[in-house]
Amino acid sequence: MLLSTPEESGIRVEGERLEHLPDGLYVPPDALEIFLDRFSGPLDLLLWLIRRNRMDIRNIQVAEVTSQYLAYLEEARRRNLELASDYLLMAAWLAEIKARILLPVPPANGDTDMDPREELAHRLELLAEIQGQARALDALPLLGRDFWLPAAVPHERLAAPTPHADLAMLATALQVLARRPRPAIPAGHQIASPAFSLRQRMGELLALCQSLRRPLGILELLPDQPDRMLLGLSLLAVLELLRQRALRLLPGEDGSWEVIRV
Amino acid sequence: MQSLPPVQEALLAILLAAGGPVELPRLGAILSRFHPGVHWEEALEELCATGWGPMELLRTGTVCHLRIRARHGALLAAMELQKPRPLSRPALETLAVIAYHQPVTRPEIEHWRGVSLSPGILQQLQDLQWIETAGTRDSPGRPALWTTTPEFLRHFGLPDLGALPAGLSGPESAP
Amino acid sequence: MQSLPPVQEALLAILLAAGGPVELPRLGAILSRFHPGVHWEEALEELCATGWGPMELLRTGTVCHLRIRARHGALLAAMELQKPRPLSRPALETLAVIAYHQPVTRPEIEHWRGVSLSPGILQQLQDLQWIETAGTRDSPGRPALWTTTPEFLRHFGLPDLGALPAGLSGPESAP
Repeated sequence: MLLSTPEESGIRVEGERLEHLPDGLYVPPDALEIFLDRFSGPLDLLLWLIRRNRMDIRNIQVAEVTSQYLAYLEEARRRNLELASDYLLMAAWLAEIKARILLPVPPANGDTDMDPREELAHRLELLAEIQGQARALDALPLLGRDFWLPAAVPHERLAAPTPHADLAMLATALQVLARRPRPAIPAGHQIASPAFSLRQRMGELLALCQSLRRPLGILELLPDQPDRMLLGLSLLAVLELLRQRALRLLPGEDGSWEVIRV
Repeated sequence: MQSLPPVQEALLAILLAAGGPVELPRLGAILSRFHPGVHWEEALEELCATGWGPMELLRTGTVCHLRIRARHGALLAAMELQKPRPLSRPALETLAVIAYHQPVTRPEIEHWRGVSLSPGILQQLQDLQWIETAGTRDSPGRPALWTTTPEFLRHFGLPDLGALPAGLSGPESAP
Repeated sequence: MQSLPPVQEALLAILLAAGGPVELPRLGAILSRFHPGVHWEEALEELCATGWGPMELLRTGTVCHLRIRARHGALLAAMELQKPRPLSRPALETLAVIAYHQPVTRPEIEHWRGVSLSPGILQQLQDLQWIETAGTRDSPGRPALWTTTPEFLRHFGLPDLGALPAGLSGPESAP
């Protein structure tokens, strides 16, 4: 299986699997965010609630489901979890459906609006259908995992044809790229900071090798301070000095290495 | 090494060079032309029954294609020729809407799933070459229509869209 | 029906699934793991000498690959199997970035596309003789600079690069 659904996997809290959520608020503290992440959206959460309450999609007790749905949202708000606006929209819609059920049915006035309860049921059925189909797809054998196909075998007289590409496709590809969100340009690795520079570190290491006049192991070349930047700089400095042939690499004991001033 | 009857060898040459399903009428036409008087259907049936070396021959509907025998699965998995990446739940649901209800527009996909589509999903499915656009819907905004590709069928081992399995009902569906 | 020794069958399974040349050391490592104690080199040599059905096995340098025997040329030409397929989307995007922003380095291409470049793509475009390297950028690592070739211009019917159709340039310029 490529994925798991909340129904299948249950909710895990500190490694404990909770088959049955306690009543009241159904998700224990700290698991709410993980729990809500499992749903593809508000409709999915609603569908889960309805199934958990063993309700029929065609006969939803809107008041009950709405109050449970709102309890999750309230809890998420209390814990400052960010929820997509879709969740709030759904809350508003549920409130509207609830209100319309409570109001007396207006006399038929040619209003073509779908009964909101009917529409909710319809949307939930669509989602349930899709989820079933997604599960069916997921259960299919997959190329490269469950079965393998022979690739086309070439023949010397039939050169592989040049793949089709034209200028319009090229220009379109560039336009698509321009619209695609891209990660910010990394600022580049600023190795030289006011405190340390590569040149300075190279000089220090060279001086150290020169003064001790013996092969130095890796631990002696690294800085004493637990500083990531300085550690990286030191390694880089060793490599640079080796490249410039100012240092020479020697095999050390038990497979390690040492460097010595040339 | 023993040799294969010429018509079987020709049949395999075609299927191997094609690198995918071949329509039986077309296969028959060519084989009859190059090997007149030989029953190519018998040759095909025999190959379907026995397979050939590391491959088996599958016939579904009016096409046939080669597949590597399941017994080599562990070996090929170890080769890591193509590592399938697991699809996220939203991506799988989106693929399901497109596969089962094609052609569909993006707003329709969002309506089915009840949630807006995050930008990377269609891109990811497109990069896998499982979906493509095929024209636009004649409605306001002329949204693009999404369909699955032959590569999608190949990847899921389906002869055609009619072979998509029926949806599975949910594990907690109402009694 | 003829049967193959298991190691030869495994060897063919790998070559068929790989869909291209396979490095001998890699082939040997996998075969020795799955068929310990069997001389895979001998199996390979025998297959190279005899071929297998409609295929022959070629060994060039440190790679080997499959090819359909020359004698099936007329048959395959009659099948007209080799229809050009559209250039894959990742390859098309990579080519677009190189064409419009040349010279570019591999990290720059990855930045533009927002995804890392799978190894085969630059190779494929190079095999098509549409791109080539032209020197290196004077920055850490000295990455190679990619440009399009005269063959690219010829294939796309362009007098020069200035004649590329206007593609929307990105909201931000290349790094």
